[in-house]
Amino acid sequence: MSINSEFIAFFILSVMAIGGAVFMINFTRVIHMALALAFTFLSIAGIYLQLHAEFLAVIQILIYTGAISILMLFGIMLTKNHEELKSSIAPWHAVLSFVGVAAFFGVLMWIIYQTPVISEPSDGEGWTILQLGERVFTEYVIPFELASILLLVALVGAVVLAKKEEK
Amino acid sequence: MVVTSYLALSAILFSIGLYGVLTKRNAVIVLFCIELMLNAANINFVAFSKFGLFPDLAGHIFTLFTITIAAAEAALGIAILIALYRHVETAEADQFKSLKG
Amino acid sequence: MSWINWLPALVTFFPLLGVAVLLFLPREKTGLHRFWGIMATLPSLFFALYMYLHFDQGFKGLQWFQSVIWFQIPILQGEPWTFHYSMGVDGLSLPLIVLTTIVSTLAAVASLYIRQATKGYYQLLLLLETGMIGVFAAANLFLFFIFFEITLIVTFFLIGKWGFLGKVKAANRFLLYNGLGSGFLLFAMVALMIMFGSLEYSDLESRMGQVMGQLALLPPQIETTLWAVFIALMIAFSIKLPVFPFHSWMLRTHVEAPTPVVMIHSGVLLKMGAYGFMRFGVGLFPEQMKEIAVLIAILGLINILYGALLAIVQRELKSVLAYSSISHMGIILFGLASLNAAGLKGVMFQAVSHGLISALLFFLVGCMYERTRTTELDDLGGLAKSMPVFSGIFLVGIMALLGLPGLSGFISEFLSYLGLFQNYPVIASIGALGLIFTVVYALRALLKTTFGPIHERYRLLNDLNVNESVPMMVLVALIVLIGVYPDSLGAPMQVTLDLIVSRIGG
Amino acid sequence: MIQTLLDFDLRVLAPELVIVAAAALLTIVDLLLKETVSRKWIGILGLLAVLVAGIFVGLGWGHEPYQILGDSYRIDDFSLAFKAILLFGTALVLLFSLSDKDTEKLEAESEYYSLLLTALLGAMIMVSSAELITLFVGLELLSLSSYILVGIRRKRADSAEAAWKYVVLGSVSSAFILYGMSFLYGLTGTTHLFEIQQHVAEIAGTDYQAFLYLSFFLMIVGFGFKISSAPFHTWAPDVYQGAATPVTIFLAVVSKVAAFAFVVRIVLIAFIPLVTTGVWNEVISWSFMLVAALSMIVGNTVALRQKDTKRLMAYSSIAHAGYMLVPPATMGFVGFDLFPSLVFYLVAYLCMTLGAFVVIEIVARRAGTYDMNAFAGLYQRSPSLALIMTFFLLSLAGLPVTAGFIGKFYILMSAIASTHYWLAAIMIATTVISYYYYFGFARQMYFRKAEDSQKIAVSWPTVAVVGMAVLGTILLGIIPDFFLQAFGQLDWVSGFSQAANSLGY
Amino acid sequence: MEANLALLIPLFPVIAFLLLIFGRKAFCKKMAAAVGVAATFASFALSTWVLVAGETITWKVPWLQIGNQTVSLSIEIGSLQMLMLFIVSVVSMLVHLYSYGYMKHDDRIQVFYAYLALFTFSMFSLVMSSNLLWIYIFWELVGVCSFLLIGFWYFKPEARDAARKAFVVTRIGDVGFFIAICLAFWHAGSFEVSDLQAVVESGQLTPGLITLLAVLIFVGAIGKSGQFPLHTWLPNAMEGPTPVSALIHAATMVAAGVYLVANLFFLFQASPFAMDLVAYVGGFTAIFAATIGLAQYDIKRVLAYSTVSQLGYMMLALGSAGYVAGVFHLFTHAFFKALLFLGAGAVIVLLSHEQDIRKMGGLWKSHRQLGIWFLAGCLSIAGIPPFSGFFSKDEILLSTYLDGRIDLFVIGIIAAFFTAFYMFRLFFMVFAGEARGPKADSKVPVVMMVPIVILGLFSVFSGFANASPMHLLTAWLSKGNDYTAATGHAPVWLPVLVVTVSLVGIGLAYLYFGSRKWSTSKVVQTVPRLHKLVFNKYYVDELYHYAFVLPAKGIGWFLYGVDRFVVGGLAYLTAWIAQFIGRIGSRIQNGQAQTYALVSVIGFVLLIVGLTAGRFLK
Repeated sequence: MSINSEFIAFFILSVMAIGGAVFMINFTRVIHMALALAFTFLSIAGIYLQLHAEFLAVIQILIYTGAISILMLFGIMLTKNHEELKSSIAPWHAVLSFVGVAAFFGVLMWIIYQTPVISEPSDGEGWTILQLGERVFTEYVIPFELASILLLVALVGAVVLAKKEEK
Repeated sequence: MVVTSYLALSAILFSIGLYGVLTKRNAVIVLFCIELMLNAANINFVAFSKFGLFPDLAGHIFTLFTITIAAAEAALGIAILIALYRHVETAEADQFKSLKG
Repeated sequence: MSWINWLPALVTFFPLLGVAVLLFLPREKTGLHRFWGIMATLPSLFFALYMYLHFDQGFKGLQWFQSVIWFQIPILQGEPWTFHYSMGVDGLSLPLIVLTTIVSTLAAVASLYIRQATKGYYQLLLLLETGMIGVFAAANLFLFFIFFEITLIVTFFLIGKWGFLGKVKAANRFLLYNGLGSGFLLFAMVALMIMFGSLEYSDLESRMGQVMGQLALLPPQIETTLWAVFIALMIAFSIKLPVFPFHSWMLRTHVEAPTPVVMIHSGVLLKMGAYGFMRFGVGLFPEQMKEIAVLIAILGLINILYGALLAIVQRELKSVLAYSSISHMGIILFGLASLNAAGLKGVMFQAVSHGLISALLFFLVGCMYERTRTTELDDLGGLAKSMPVFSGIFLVGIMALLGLPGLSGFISEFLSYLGLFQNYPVIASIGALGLIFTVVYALRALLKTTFGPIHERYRLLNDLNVNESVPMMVLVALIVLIGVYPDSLGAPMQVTLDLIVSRIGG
Repeated sequence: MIQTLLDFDLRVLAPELVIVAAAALLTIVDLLLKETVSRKWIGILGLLAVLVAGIFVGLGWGHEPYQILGDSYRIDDFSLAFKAILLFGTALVLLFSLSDKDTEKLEAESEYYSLLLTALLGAMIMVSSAELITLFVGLELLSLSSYILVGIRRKRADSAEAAWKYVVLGSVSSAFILYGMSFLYGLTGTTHLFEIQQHVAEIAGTDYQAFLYLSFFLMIVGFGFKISSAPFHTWAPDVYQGAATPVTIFLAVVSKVAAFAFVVRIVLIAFIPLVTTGVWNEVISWSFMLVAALSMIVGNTVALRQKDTKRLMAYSSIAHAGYMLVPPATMGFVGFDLFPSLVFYLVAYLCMTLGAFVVIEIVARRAGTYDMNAFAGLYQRSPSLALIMTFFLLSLAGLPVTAGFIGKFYILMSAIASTHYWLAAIMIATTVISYYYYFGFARQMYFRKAEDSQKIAVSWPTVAVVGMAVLGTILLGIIPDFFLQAFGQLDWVSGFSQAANSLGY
Repeated sequence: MEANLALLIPLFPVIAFLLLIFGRKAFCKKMAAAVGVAATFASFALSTWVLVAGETITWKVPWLQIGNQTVSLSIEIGSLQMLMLFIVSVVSMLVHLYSYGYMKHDDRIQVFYAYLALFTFSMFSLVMSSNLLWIYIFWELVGVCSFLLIGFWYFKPEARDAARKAFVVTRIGDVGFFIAICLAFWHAGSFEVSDLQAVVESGQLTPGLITLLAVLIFVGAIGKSGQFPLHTWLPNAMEGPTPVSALIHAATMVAAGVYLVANLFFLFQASPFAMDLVAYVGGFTAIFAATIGLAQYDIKRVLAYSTVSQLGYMMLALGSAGYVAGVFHLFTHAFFKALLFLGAGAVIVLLSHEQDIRKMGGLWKSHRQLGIWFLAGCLSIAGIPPFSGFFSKDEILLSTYLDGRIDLFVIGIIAAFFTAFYMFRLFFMVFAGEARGPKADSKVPVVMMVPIVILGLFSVFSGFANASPMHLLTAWLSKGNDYTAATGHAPVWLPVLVVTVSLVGIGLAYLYFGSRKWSTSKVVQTVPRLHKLVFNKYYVDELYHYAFVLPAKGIGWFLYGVDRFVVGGLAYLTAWIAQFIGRIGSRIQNGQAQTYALVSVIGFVLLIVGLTAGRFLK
């Protein structure tokens, strides 16, 4: 693999993304974790850019780095712990989780590296927002309409669930 | 530059997300980690759009939908968490264990 | 095809009419429940006797045969799998149907000590009768299975609601063991269905014959599957019979179930195992049966000796009878293992005869318990003083149990042993030790109950009343009839047995 | 040529459109209605919508398979049959909800009804699509609606906790499905299942097969979650227990049926080329069989320990999921028609589970507890209710002459026909174990004394629901031929082959 | 015609039985007795008629179908059977009569008569049957009647135990018989005695099989006839009413074993081993029981051991090819032993149910008539001419001698000595001297005395049935068979020896118990151990108790443990496994969503690795 700009960009972005995720795991304060994850989402937007998915990159930043992260921060604010509760997680849980996820990861990596997908990459010619929109409104119009209902449901649901008790 | 690197990245992120879901005590972070997992899947879609055996824009569209859904899901998750918080007065995920057996 | 072919169905389903009648009776009218409960068993009894009298003893195959397609399961290629509703009667089922109707009627009469929730009780009892008759009258394995399961469910409720102290546990155990047994049966049934595409008895027999005829040409898996089916069937009926080591459910059932239910259980339900062995073991798999005949003989030996030895040391009357049932079921195994005319006839005789005898004995014990409030042998004694009629009938029952000639128990025992002596004289000879042990425990039960000095508290017990003694006398009369004139029972089954024997021989 | 939605005959969408319209209408009507007006009318409106949709489904029968936009929506006998089941189930749930006096739910009653409809919509989309994005969106629509439904009793901590667990685990499972789909997409470059099928046929046997495994197993996690089969079943007991009973019924019945259709559709279209390479028999079938066996074992054994009736029924439904996985698992081996057996069991399962849950709710509402003891002496108090419950239990336990028996028999046939005797053995053994806890109800109802001697009053919609369930259970058990012939005549294969108007994308 | 008449012989008693058992409330005591006596008298008359007519009667009806074979109910009344019928009917009739006197104070006399009638029926049928199966059937039936009558006084624990013992011990023998008939059926192809005979004589059976059959049948005979080692039940059986002891346990049923061997004599003849066995068991039993009889004090037990001993004699005779001798002794013994029992019964009644001979005495003076007839019985059994016992015993010893078994002959002589000794010991203790216990004030009722007298007459004169030189019985019995082929001439000294030995025995008894010149305590002191051994019946009962009863019970308890803990434990284990899996599943369900997710992840990993790793590693 030759070292070119694409690779370097990918490398940096990957490190940022993974770094953010790892930090999220290791931080102790909740706010820090959230910020670390937001950072990861941002890096992923970079990856999208690199993959000729500019529109997605924008969306990623808007929704993830923006909306969702803020939503999460609000969530954190709204659910502050009143007191330190003793963890009731069994000690073996963390170990087993690590082992389980490591095995899972191992399986994934093994399969990914076992058979590298080699093909002629698309150059992203004509992958414009226009085309994207066109396909969404023709080929994928049904899921699109459904998604609107889904958002409506989420809206109604959030209201129903989170609205304050009426005394 | 082949798709393998992207796949590996997404695998790493997915695994970290999964690990986070399994171990993080704070319920919000758990939800956040789920988002990370979904993101990892999205990276796959986008990477396959370009580098897959049959490159196609559909991956982008799928991602678009996923992001939408993920956002809705996150919102719902927070809403449910807040509703739960009213009862339990904590956001420690390991305290939500009255139903068991 | 005339209306008369619906006779088996009529016999089977008539009790349901009683269930319906009872449905409309008020809850508290116990007397009415009893009346209708008993009345509803009579038509079946009547029709069964009619069948018995009009049975064509020379006819090979099922009489009053009626078959209707029930449902079909479509499959991708070929003929759909068809399930029939079909009923018919042959030499194997007729005696048992008659036995069932008789025992059911008597059990209904014997239910006079059931005092609570009589409405539900009689409904279940009648449902149970339908189930039992159906098991014997069915001419299709699927239908057989359904009736088999019905008896299981109904008996569960009867034990669990109206039984003695440990009834719930007993009911559970009954359910689980028998459920396991019917699980094996289910497996065998499905496998047979897949292999042969039909579960009609006649189809099964003919197709089985074809397969066995060309077994060498068929892939070896077929034979393996046949063996698996056969073993599954054997286990299923072993649990029902019960064969050591599957017997432990039955003890508790015998001890805890209410008297009429034990009468039915010991009298008829266990016989479904014997019937299954005959119909599906010997009747369907003669070749396989031949190969495991030694095993069956040995199991029979174990059953006989094990049951008898354990019966000797029991301290409680019902347990003695329960273990004695195990021992007597060993005799059925002996008959099966012999695979000849004598032995198989012995099986059928033992099924009927033990049905009558154990019904009688459990009825007696139930009547006794109502008076003495105990069945512990050490607490009993000398009842002949205050209850001479009871003691006399008990004496006859015990004598029949220990195989006294002139009573039905002897004929069946004798035929089974005789059959086994042809093939396995050594096993049969060892098994003959069981005859001694039987005497020991039977006499122990008898002597500890009715003989010896009477306890003060039993001095004023009432003897049996007419409601009790008349059914008992009917049973005694039947026991004597079979014992003295066995062909009265044996003649109808002759042709069917000959057919089976010829299949074994061929 | 690019087709647009308007190029198609949209009449086939009628059932879905009715539901969408109704869901929207319900929300609006709720806003317009005064606070004081009973929300029951909204429920009746919803019920009407479901019935109308049902009529449309009925009318849809007998046509050629038809697809819209690269199979993102398709109707065929498979989807129609499942849709009919879903509508039937939802109608019963709605009917039951109408008589359900759960004060905690009443706060958001109209939302409750509209969410039921949107959940139903998601389920309907799941059964009538052959395109990954649509399927996924449908799945999420169902899931999100269900999350809210579970948590709709906000005043109850257990409800919120159940919703929390459901949302977390559900989202994780969605992530797994999505991740699995991403690999499937990566190998085929398309989201249309039939095109995926063609590409998979090309890939089958090459090294890329490894990705197919990965994709399949990742999706299995999600599938297993949705149909609540072990080892992905863990959410079910908690959620079933925490949710309001009508919601539980919806999850146990409608959601599960939809999930089955979803699984069968994806696996049977996308992975069917693997049959040729033997992978199907060795990997896919086996994974289903293992999951099935594990579900039977876990469901039936853990249920032995349960005191809470709804929880017990949850484990029972896990076990039933195991039984129902057997036909798909063993279909690769013989020319055995998997659909009639699966669908028959699904219908039977629907009737008996729904019926049992309804009776549990009636009894528990009266006693104020879902504990098993609530059933003590039910036979003395309400004999008919006890008898009906007994009937459902017999059916659940697979005893004759009930729907459950025929259904289980049928499934057992497929297990044995495929010569997987071990699976049949586990099925039978666990069934026997299940007798213990199913008859645990009977022990309470018949063998115990009642503490409360009053009769339990049952409102007429509930009577109707129970009556339908009983009727279904009886009819399927006594005249199975009617249903079997009907199921046998359906052109199931059409659900797994290209529609006539398909152009492909 | 004749056959049908003969069929009536067992029919009368069975009718009586049915009448009595169902009409026990309706009949008064006298009526019950009348029914019984009338029925047996009718049978007696018919039997006598059959005997006089002397023609073999055969009759056969099909009874049971086994495959393609038909088992018949078949009757063949030959010489032996006629003789047996006569014996049974005579004794039975007399005992019926006597019982009215003996049992008249018992409330359940109707039942008693019913049982007696049932027994008589069974015994007749046993004798008449010419089919092994039917013989077995009635063989069992007489056993049950014996059981019922021993346990007639059910409230007495001793009677209860004795009844059980009788049934169980004879059942042990019956099992041998049972096995034999089963084997015979498959090898002879039928249960008919004649068929078996044909097969045996045509040599179709191997010698081993014949021996096996003979031995097994003999086992049955051992049980029934109280031969060693299954003799233990017979003395206990004396717990029953005395008429029962006379009829069943002296005259008829216990002789059935001997009858069986005689009836199947062809089988035994074909097997030298079986003959040896019969002879030695018989001989041993004769002396064994006789020695026990020396030291017993219960009047009925002495008689019981005497019966055992005499039955041993009969077996000895049969085993020594003395077919006629055996049957002859059976014939005479039936009368004199019944006489002795009835006499003993009279004594017991007189002494208000005292049975210990140490508490008796002096009856000769007060009840001379009874004493005379009792003496006749004693003389008869002791073998003093011209009493019947002399003739038959003489023949037995003769045939033993002729058969060349000197050891058995010597045993027989010694046993004869013991017999004389213990019988007269009994006689002297009961009748001689002064009363030592309860006084006998009343008279013996006539209904009891009449049978005693009749039997006394029989005991005195029946010996002449086969007395030299006519040998009527020999001629009678050897019709149609060659069982008496090997007879020879008796040495003159033999009868003299026998009589001498017996006289010595009587003399000794007189010295010890009659005149009481010699004291028994001295003897006891000289050989205390031996006395104790004999007094305790050689501890056979105890031996059986420890060797068979306790181990069987032990095994029973052991198996009970196995049943509960191993078999039950297995079931429990299965249930436990199911519950254990459930518990694990339940533990996993700990309420934490994260654990749930973990379970899924691990499940995923295991599934994918388990199912696909193999394919990658290939």
